[in-house]
Amino acid sequence: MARINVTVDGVGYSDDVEPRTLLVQYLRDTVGKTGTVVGCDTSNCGACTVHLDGRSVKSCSVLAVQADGHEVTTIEGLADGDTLHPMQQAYHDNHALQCGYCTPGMIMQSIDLLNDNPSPSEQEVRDGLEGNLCRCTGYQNIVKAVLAAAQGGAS
Amino acid sequence: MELTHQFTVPASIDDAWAAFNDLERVAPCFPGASLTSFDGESFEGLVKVKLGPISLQYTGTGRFAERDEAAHRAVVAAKGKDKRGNGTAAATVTATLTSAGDMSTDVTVTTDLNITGKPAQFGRGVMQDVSDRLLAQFASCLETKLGESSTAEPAVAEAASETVSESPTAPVSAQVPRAASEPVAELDVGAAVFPVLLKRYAPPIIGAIVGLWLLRKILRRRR
Amino acid sequence: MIPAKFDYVAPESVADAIAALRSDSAEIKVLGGGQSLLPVLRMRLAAPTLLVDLGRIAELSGVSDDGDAIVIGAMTTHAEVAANALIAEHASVLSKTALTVADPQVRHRGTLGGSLVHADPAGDLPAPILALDAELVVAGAGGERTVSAADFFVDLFTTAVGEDEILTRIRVPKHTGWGSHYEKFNRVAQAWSIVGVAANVRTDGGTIAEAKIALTNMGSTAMRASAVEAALVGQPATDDAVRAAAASAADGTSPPSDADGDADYRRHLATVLTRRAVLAAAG
Amino acid sequence: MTVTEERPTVEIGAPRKRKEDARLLTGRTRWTDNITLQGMLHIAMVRSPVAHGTITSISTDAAKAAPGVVAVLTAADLGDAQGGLPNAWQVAPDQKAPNHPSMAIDHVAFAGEVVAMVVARSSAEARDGAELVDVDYDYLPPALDLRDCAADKVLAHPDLGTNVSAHYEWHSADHGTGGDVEAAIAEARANGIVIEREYRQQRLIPAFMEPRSIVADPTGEQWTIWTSTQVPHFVRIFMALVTGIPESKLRVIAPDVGGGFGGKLQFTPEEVLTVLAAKHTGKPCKYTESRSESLMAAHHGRDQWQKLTLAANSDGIVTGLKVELLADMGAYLGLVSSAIPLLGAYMFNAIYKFGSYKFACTNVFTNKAWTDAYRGAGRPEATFAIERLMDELAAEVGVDPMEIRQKNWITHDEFPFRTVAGLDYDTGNYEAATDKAKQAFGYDELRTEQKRRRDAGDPVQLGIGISTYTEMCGLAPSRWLGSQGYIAGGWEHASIRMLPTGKVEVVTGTSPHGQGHETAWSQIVADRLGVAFEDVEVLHGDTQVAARGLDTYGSRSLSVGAMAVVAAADKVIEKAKPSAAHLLEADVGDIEWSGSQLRVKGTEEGKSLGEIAFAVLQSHNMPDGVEHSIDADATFDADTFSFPHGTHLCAVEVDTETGNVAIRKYVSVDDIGKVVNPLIVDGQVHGGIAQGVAQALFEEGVYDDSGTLVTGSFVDYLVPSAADLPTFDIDRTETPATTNALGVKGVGEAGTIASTPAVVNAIVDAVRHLGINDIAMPCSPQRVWSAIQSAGGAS
Repeated sequence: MARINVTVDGVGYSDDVEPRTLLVQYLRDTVGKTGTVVGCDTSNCGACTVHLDGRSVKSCSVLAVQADGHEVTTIEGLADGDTLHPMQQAYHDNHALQCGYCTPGMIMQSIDLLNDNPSPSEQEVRDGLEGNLCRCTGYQNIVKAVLAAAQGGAS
Repeated sequence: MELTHQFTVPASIDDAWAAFNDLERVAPCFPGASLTSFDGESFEGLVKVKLGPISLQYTGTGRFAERDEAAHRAVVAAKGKDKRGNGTAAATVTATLTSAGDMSTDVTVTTDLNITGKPAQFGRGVMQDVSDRLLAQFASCLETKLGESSTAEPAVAEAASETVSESPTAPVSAQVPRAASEPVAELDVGAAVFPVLLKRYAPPIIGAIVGLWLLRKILRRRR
Repeated sequence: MIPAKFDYVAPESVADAIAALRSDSAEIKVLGGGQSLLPVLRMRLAAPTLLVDLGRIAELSGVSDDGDAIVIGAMTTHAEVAANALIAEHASVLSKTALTVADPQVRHRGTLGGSLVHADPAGDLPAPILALDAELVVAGAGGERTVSAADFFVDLFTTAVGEDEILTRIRVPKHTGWGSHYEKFNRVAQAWSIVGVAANVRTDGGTIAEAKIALTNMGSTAMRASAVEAALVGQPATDDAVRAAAASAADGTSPPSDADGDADYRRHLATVLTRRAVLAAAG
Repeated sequence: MTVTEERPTVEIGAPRKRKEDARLLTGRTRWTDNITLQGMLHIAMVRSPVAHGTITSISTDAAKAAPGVVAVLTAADLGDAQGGLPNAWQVAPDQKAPNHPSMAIDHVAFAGEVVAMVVARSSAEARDGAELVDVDYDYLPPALDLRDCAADKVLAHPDLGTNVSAHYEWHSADHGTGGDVEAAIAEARANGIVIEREYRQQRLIPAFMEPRSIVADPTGEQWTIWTSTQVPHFVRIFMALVTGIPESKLRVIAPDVGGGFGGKLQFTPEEVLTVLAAKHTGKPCKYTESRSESLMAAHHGRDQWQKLTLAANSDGIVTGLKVELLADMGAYLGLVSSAIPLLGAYMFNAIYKFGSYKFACTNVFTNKAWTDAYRGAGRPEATFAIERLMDELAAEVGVDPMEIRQKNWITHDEFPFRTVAGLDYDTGNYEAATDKAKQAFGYDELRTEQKRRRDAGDPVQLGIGISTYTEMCGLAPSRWLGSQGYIAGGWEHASIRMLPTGKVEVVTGTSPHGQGHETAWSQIVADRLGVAFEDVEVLHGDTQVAARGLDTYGSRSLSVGAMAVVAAADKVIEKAKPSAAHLLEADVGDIEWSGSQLRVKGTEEGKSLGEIAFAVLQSHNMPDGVEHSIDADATFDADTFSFPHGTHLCAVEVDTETGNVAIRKYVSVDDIGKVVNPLIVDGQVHGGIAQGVAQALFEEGVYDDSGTLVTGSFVDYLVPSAADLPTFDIDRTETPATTNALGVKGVGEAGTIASTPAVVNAIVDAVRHLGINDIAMPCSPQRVWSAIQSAGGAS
């Protein structure tokens, strides 16, 4: 067991974890952040995307011990009370989700994308989401939502 | 998948057959393997395979399906499984030597290979290619070894001298090139690596199976 | 899927890392960015007894100017490489290639050094390293040694880095003013390259003065397309001239056959992609 | 025939943003894997890596001794308790099927089959333990090649004696719906055109994003089973039948379910095994599969060889179509595996008027994962075949592929129309949808550009693909299903509970997993009962709440499920009338529904349903005989299918130097009848098209010659990302269905059915002048390039 100190969605946690514990398992099983989900075992699908010190990462490909001393933001840390984050709102407004399983990771990556490039072209949005798979939407409304969020200054 | 490799060595068929059976010389072509038991007809062995980020450990059993000195033909059937349940492997390896003149022998090695589980599941399409490449390396190694049969040097390995004593008609067998460690290192499947990760998880086992076969022969010689 | 159990150390210096690699744990793996290793551990295709995490060694990250070269720490991430102004100015083929690796999240974690030591023949970064004639600094118990890119990639997933050594930094000679392009061909955006071509070209008044071309996934390691390079020098940067030179792109290669393409297809692709890469680099 | 009602609608047709989104956007979700119970144990499955073999020994001692392991169970431990998994559709009287145990007993028939399970205190410990289960196999030759298997060259189940599960045929001459197809072919050989082709429908994997997960809780009086399924009601019934647990003691809940696409239309071994593990340990047990397990062991889709013979006269008027299929069932029959080809059997004639038609199919076992429903289920295969053939016929006749379709399709004034396959199409307007699509596409301009680029020998060639599809959807009329050998019906159930605070609970038997029923049903009920959209709560997916239902698949939820909701709403109004009459001091006969109130005829005086519900709650002075509830439930069974249709046009650019295909433009005009929520409909079309494009270009489940799935992760099973797909330009025409009161048709599968042939037709069209008339799916760059090389190279 290793002791780690991690800030998740603004709250500090101190826990003993096995070194083999993946960050996503730590978030789900120990911290209870079940909004972040696992969709594959090869880091292709991006469903587990969270922000680590402000940059998007696939939390299935980071060990919890690697996050020691760092800050994690999950889908559950975006909204301000009942007010959705502008990216969440854009997804809602543009029907950018159906089953919703890829949505947490997709939103976290979309925010990172706009942090990097506040006014992307459609192709830049598509390329920026290449690490996140969605089986429901054909991505069309996701792309639309991210472009709309960019217009509205969401990041 | 069936893979066939043919090559010709500059040695008589008897010399080549003997050399071929001088496993102390050819065994280094198949690193990573060790025998855990042998009862005369069947054997058990262990093969550790390290493929870049991947490490697998197969335990296997095998037996001589056929060994025909007159026809210079040997068939070994072996199968094994990964110790962490990652999959199984089985192979039937047939080696046939044919005389192609006084100082020339054609060698055909046919391997019918069946690999299951994760190394196959995550190695789309690469298996055939990599297996083929491996066995080609094996064949090339054999070719080198057997071809050295006419330039005998004093034995440098304990095992080799043992072999000589058992097989006096094989004068070529004692020689182990001084530089052996280098070419062997090139073929060191155990240390080298197959395409594995996420793109191409490859089949270490080919070398392993053939390795088991050769080791089994070593033991035969030592009986 | 969850990895099998392992011990974990995160040394804060290169010396401590090397000491850890020399410890008597049965099977030791180095954890760089982890973007290749962790999926393998999750699949349990490997079960190391000890993981040595280089992530807390500050000296392994960052990019600096060293006169005629730039020096990139091995733990510098793909995203940092792609965004770095020094690299963009003096080794643009590396910036451009880094941007094509995997996807943004992987680029935030994956490291240049990790990719190079992993030495996947379908990995993109060895090609620009070859095309820049970079030097790789490897640290071991006996100190540091420098290996040229040409000698670094030994075989499939095998480099000149020993089991108790680590790659610490990459020294890239400045290719200021050179044109560059990485032409990557794959089936879906985050897939590995079927074939990739890194072109690093210096033109002089419309004529190709120097060309360094490297190929991805055309053999067991990335490799330079020497015949193309020789044929390009002195040629005008026109479609016809480059097409003629690129025709020899597959010379001396031994590409794999897999579900994405057989060897013949790859040899053909190499010629087409080389032409496109060189024209884009020279244009 | 029902006539579509003309009612004022406020909500129906409005682009309402979804109610479901709030929890999904914020991570406040209830996926099955999120459910954790006190004392819960975790299961890891040990799966056979061998495709075909016998188990010679299983050693569990080391696993049992491993830290945290509570139990290790093999088939020997389970004994007869595991029973066998059901097949619900007998397509031929002599249909054969092997016993399908949840855990292999001694024979393994595909790589991925469960051979043991480890139950432990944590999922990591369960996985650690699973590695220690030592299983030995004797290899049997794997039966892998579909055509060889059909000829019984290698047997997938030696005990069965054959690989053929069933053979069935349908011929228009036998049903009076058309002529003799052999005669038509003979005539065409003599005086017309015969097109003969073989097409491969490659194996696909549904690849829903949420891996399957099950939690079974045996504590308390009733079992509670959470499972990531499309069909909780089926799971409840079959779990009772298989395990012997009384149905009344089983509560099955499908909480938030992350996609299905037919892939979760199944009663699975893992569901049974999780219950058996919970039974064995007396503790709640959870099983969550990994992605690689999901790809290997959840059912696959498609996988057919299609042999097609099309007869036409020299003008290109089709006189007959003969379809001979081999359908790969995989190792076992799942719930409706056997009927997937059958669901396509009546659609090969598509929107056309054919003189004769014959369908024959052989269902074949192989040593691969079993196949079953995947989005479209039989109909994409049929549509692909006919739409590809129409292009081939056009090439043969020497006319534009659009013209050949126009020559043969049913015109809008010919509806209702009985097809050569015996289905009655109620409505449709193929001309209107096609005209609209052509205009949006710039069809003529693109044809001009195509010619220019051909003439110039451009290395990048342009191709145009057409797909004018229809589908039968809204599974389904119970009588029809019964006639086809299905054991269940196709009706749907709903109930509506009027709460005294004015809120409305709508309980539906459908089980959405992304389709937005909570929103759409709210819109429908809001209009029907004159309540606010926000006041409607839709409940589903819990057999204790929605006790009756037949769940969600086959684009049935709106055209069947929502019709039950409508019927229940109408009953509520009727049921409220006596109470309203009492409250308004009027005769029941004088009470009428205003759209928001029950009123005394000819007055403005009325009571809303909420007011009535409150009065009924009080019941202080209700007359005798009035029920103390105005809640109602209702069922709906369709008389026939609905038939959405549309025209999809795709332009691709084929790089003849590399074989790469890029979609340049994609236009669809779908006619799905009345639209309840255009946002949701657009989303369904986008996603459907994407999946169909993925079949054309990217996806294929590939087995090697040892029977290992080598596309066993998302590295090799190529689900496209946003960067791999274009924007789809979608539009609609609206020809209301006449078979239900809302005039709706269903949209869940339309895009998938339509898009695959549109893309492949476009690719072939781009290179047809080089001498190419087919490229196998998925049309990878290597395949396209190789086809060009074989045809003699690019111009």
